[in-house]
Amino acid sequence: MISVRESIRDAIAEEMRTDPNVFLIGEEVGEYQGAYKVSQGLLDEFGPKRIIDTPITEAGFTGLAVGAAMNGLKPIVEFMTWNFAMQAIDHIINSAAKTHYMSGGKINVPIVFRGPNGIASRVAAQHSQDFSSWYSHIPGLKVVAPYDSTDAKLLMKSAIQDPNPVVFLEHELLYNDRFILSKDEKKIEIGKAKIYQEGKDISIVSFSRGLNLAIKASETLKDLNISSEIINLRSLKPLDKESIKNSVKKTGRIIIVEEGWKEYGVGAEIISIVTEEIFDFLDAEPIRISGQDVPLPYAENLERNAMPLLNEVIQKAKEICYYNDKN
Amino acid sequence: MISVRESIRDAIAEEMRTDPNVFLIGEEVGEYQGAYKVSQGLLDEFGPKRIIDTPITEAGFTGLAVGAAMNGLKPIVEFMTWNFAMQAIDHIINSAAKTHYMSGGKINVPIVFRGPNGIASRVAAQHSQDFSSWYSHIPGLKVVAPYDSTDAKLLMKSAIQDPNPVVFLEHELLYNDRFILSKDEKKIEIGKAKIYQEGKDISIVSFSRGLNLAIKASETLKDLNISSEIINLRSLKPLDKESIKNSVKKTGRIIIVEEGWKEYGVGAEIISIVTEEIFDFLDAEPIRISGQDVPLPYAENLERNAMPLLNEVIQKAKEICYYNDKN
Amino acid sequence: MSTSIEEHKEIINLLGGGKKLTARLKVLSNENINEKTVYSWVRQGIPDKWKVAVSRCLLEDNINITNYKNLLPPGLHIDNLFSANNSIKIFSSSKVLKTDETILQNIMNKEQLLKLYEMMINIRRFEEKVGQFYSMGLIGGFCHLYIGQEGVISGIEMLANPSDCFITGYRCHAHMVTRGEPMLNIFSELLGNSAGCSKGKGGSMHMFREENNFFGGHGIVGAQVPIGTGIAFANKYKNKQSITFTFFGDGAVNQGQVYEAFNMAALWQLPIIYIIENNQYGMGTSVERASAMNELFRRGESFGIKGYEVDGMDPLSIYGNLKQICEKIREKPEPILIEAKTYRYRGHSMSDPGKYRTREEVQETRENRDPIERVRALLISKKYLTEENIKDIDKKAKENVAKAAELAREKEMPDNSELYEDVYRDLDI
Amino acid sequence: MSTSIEEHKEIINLLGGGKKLTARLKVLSNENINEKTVYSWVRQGIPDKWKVAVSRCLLEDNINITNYKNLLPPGLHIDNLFSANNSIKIFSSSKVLKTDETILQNIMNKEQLLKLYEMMINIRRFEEKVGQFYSMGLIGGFCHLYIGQEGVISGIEMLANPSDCFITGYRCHAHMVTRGEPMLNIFSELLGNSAGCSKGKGGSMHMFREENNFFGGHGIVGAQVPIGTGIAFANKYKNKQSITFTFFGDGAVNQGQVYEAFNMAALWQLPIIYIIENNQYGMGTSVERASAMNELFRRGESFGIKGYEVDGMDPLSIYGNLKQICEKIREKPEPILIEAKTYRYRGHSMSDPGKYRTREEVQETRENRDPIERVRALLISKKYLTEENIKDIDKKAKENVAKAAELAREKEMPDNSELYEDVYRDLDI
Ligand SMILES: Cc1ncc(C[n+]2csc(CCOP(=O)(O)OP(=O)(O)O)c2C)c(N)n1
Ligand SMILES: Cc1ncc(C[n+]2csc(CCOP(=O)(O)OP(=O)(O)O)c2C)c(N)n1
Ligand SMILES: [Mg+2]
Ligand SMILES: [Mg+2]
Repeated sequence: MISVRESIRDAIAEEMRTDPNVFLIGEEVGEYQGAYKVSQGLLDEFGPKRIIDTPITEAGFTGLAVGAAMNGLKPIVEFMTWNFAMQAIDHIINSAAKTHYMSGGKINVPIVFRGPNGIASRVAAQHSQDFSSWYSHIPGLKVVAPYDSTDAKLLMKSAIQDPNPVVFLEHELLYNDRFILSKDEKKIEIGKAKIYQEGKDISIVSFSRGLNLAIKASETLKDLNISSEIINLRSLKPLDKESIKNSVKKTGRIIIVEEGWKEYGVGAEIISIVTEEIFDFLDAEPIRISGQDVPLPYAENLERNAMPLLNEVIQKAKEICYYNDKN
Repeated sequence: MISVRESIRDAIAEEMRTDPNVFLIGEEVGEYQGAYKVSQGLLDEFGPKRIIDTPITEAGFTGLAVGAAMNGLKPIVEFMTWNFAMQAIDHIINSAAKTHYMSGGKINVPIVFRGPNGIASRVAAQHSQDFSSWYSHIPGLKVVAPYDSTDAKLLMKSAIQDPNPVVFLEHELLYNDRFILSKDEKKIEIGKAKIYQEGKDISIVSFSRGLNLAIKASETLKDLNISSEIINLRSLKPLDKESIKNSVKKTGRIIIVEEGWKEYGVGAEIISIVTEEIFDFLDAEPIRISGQDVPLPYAENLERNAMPLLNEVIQKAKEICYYNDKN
Repeated sequence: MSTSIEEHKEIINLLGGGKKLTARLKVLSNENINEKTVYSWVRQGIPDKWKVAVSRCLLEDNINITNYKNLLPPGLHIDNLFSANNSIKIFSSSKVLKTDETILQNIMNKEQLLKLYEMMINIRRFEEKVGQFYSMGLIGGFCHLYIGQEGVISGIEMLANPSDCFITGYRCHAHMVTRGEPMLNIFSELLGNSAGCSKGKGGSMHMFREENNFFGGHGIVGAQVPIGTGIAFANKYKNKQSITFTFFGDGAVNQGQVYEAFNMAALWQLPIIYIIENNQYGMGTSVERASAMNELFRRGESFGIKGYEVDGMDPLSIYGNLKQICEKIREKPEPILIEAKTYRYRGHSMSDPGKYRTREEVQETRENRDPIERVRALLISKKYLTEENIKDIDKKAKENVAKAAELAREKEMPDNSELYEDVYRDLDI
Repeated sequence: MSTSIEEHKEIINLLGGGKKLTARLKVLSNENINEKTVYSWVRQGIPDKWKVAVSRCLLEDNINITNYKNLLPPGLHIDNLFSANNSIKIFSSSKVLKTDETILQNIMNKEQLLKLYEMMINIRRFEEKVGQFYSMGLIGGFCHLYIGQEGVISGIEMLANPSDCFITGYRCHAHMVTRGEPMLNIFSELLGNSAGCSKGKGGSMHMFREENNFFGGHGIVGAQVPIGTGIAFANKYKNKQSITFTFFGDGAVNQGQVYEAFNMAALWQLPIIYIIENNQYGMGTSVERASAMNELFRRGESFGIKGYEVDGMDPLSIYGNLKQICEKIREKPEPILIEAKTYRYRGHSMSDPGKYRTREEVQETRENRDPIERVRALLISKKYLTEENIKDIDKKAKENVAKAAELAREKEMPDNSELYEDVYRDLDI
């Protein structure tokens, strides 16, 4: 068993050992060992030339990393959290994602942008935003969101090896979670989802920490004789449409679970894909379970209620499976 | 007949005449009369105290305007184009949209962010992004996207009067278009769509310049005896779900036309609303017609093909209306 | 040419009078010019031969030469002067402010000193209690204490007008206290209950007291700098006689938006005082590792903003030096940059392991530079108070804090319906 | 104590020797100290009485006092010196560089001058043709011409190594030309056809020539500054002997990310030259209306970056002054800021009505400061070329440009399938 935190670190270390052009840059990644300790030990092994502490200047060091990538290096940019990446978002979009196209393929920007995304615990609105649908909207970016340690490790390795800019969305509340590293999987291709659990009555699609809810819900549903197929998206862009559609063709029903805001969120895209492309396979309306559309509040009870709730998932699943409690 | 450009200007001028706390700030809004001439003449009337030319510092002047709004003024912030607002997006989201909530309602930020959004003509990827779905994802923001002169004028007046931050998405390629100002409408409430044209076979939902396509398509469809109901969304947040649903309940079919990227775009949200909430009323799969998922290219033919095409709208409408060309 | 003689007289005055000018000209020229000769210029005007040298003196003093017609001989442009032998240096007008200890000790009367002391001790006791609550698990998320830095805000509050405006980052509890928010509400916010100053929605980093012009409490490092600049902008727009005190850290000082704000504030001469609370570290990064040029008070120079360094551990120095500066700004708005050298005794936030500095460094500062101790000692040495009196004050502060804290614990959590309130303000119809 | 006498000798030397030091001390002290006395210090050491005054001189010259032990008498801290009577000013090390005309005129040999001239005339003819194509409706979108500014890039190209790196904003055609991109490809890009250097996908603002280290062509004002800093970072990382020339405008100079980049470049001593092409306007806004402190070469001071102003209308001055600076940087990497005072004759872009300046202003600059004229005149006056020769060169340039332009018009539009190419680079498997 290994934590998600360590898996990310290990992936970075392995790639840094293989490729001298890979380096890590961000606030407090070196001497402080990372604000969330993801880079623990890396300064010791790789030294300050490759583990670079920056001033608090997100736009600046992101632009700098993009420039370094254009000039042959492979930067990994840590945002202390993705909230602070808004300072630098122009470089992620305009400098990193669009340059390969605008240069007619001459320049490429092999870079990984990473850090915790979405809610943490009790840090309130400015520190809790989920940027999944924003980045996934942008052609030229790849976007991944690991759930467990296998995802984290193998997706990070693929991200570093990728010649394109990759947005790597971690989750602070998963860092400590420990999982067994898969022995079967040696590589995860960006753009491929994983069927986390096979099932036949309903497809529950999720990513990142949303999986926890999906899994818990499926357990309860199982007791009600509803068999759930759980899809761990892993990549949000490119999105593995085929896996989603194949699952829904089988089950006829779909629920998307995400922690971020519902309106214009990730679930909307997934619903649109299945309804546009395999409408006739749907036996019931597709459903989104998501965070509430409010800035995340600080108070414990409010924060809890702002997140997607297990009960909601179960309730909605029962509804669209026409499960009758009186049965 | 009056152009969209003049309508926006007139709305600003009228509000500035009524409320001395309203001012306009941005790059080249004063002496240069606006990069796209929207503020033409305003410096003359209101002087440099209220029509403020800034240095090229989007983050800075946006933050400054937010501060001024917190302290009792009502700024209108012009972004030369919305592409440049990425430099300032942290202030739009974290400082403007979230503060009312984070302060428990103590502080409010009455501010309008405006400028041309989406494609212009031949300016390539960095200058052509459509930010509609991004801003609409954010609770605490209101987002509007006018199509014609009535929309532009009345929505701008509502936006300035609104005690909340409003993102006002103009379209450069509509600035010159001239429309008759509606005599019936005196005020447009933010959050209300307009049934641009009634119809019974298919709902075509669009906003901003997408309306042009919708209207043209409906004309061809009419010749084929397909009657389209056209909805001009006007507001993207809050979204007028009721109007959309009522229309689809009637027609059973929906096409969304937007110029922006399809994946994680505006259409996805609208599809999700109708499929989640009135699934049983749908007689065919809902369809998105959008810009291609590529950074906008410069070359004329490529640019043209990157935009949503009239033919696509017509073709898809015929398909979901089961119209048979051989008829 | 009588006007030009008048001007020349003015110039000689500006340059410190005949004697000083003579000496300066000697250095500049290496010629042995006579003092009397220079004095004679007051009546006869500066002879052509010496005009260039005089201009260079004006330049050195940052005096605008172009104000004076005919000073530069024909064919000579001001640029030439700058270059000359490529050796003329350009002066900065920033300074380190050190004020004589004896002046400082007499800068406040008894009443003021007492108020200052109480303010600081209240902040400290408050923050200590917060730390305690945090350790007990009653407070969640991030929590940044102000312990050690009390002198900065307190020194300023002693000179601020009620109409002055304040804004800072996430390290904002002290500012709430000094701006008059009842401690009950601040504790409640930290506990996330319904009596919180932000109804429990903001937490430690997002606190506001708009009725006393405290505009928060901002979680994004550096964001408060343009926002504060906008608050000052609005004051000038509305012709309000108000200074905006905008606080940020030595880490925040590298954020680009700070300089965008500096430029606009200088361009539009806004009534604002930027205060860098240089507590030596931004999280775990020392100033030296983050800032190439770490005389932070000079960070405004490139944008035409004068900067002053003051001892932030001495509220009397803050008070004395800023009082003068504020008076000037109230007369004629302009932005000023202050670097207050200070120190935080606690970790960056409650979860900071603090391995980036030694215990000794913290200990030494506490022992030798503590702002509260400094004022306490002064109160005693001036015989304004006895040790006994002080103990009473401390006790009262402690009790007040404890009472507010306990009361806060009794408040109820916010109603669940609050989740959906305050996303938008209703239209006033 | 013999070491301290050695040190004192060194100090006196550093301060310009006994004579100069005497004069300086007189000013500082107002005492009439004797020159001989000061000279005697070289053997006997500086007496305690004078150590403070000497320290102040060191300070004025930006010499690090802490290098010298025992210089400051006990009880005196360096801070006190800064403050003293609050009047010591801190020096900047930025300068306006003016080089003697006669030096400049001999700085290049015939071959070099010729090359320089050809480079500039090629750029100008190229841009004129672009303007023509634009007016004919053959080019779409924004299009920013470099006419008037040719001296800047050309002066630099004359001294750059092939391995040096370049990056600029949207006003990038000239940089493509001097970096060796065939004009056919640039014209093609502007016409949006398949032979374009960016396959017609980038247009006027987005051009790159990576094989010669030209990294674009960027549309977002200021964004190229951190990117350029990253290019320099990579060169240092890879131990490449390469300087990165990062160009931006007087408008871009107010973008915050510029200062974030400055700080990192100074902190990490990156081999980079920032070049502000100050053409006096950012779109319709003059420098004075945009920049509070408009000695733009000093914009790096607050971040520890030395700045120099040069005449950007004189490619020889650019070449001469930057050559020296580059040599230093190649030995020991460090960032340097250059303000090249230049001027654009045309509008900001092709659609600029240009009401923010007078025709006369443009005319005057064209007539008196044109970089091409300047070099042409020099070539003639040095008898390197006759008027006739020059006409031939001009004609050839015109023909070359015309040929490339016409060829470009014959190219086909990109294949429609290109729309979907180059969004992602394929994985190398
Ligand atoms: C834009 C942004 N980047 C990073 C952070 C994370 N962060 C919070 S506080 C802090 C250090 C700030 O240090 P300083 O400005 O010196 O203030 P101090 O904490 O010492 O008062 C950092 C990096 C943030 N909140 N916002
Ligand atoms: C971030 C951003 N803001 C605004 C613009 C619009 N814009 C393009 S060029 C320009 C003026 C830049 O002036 P300057 O830096 O002096 O360069 P010059 O055009 O004079 O070469 C502006 C405002 C932009 N492209 N990017
Ligand atoms: Mg600090
Ligand atoms: Mg310019």
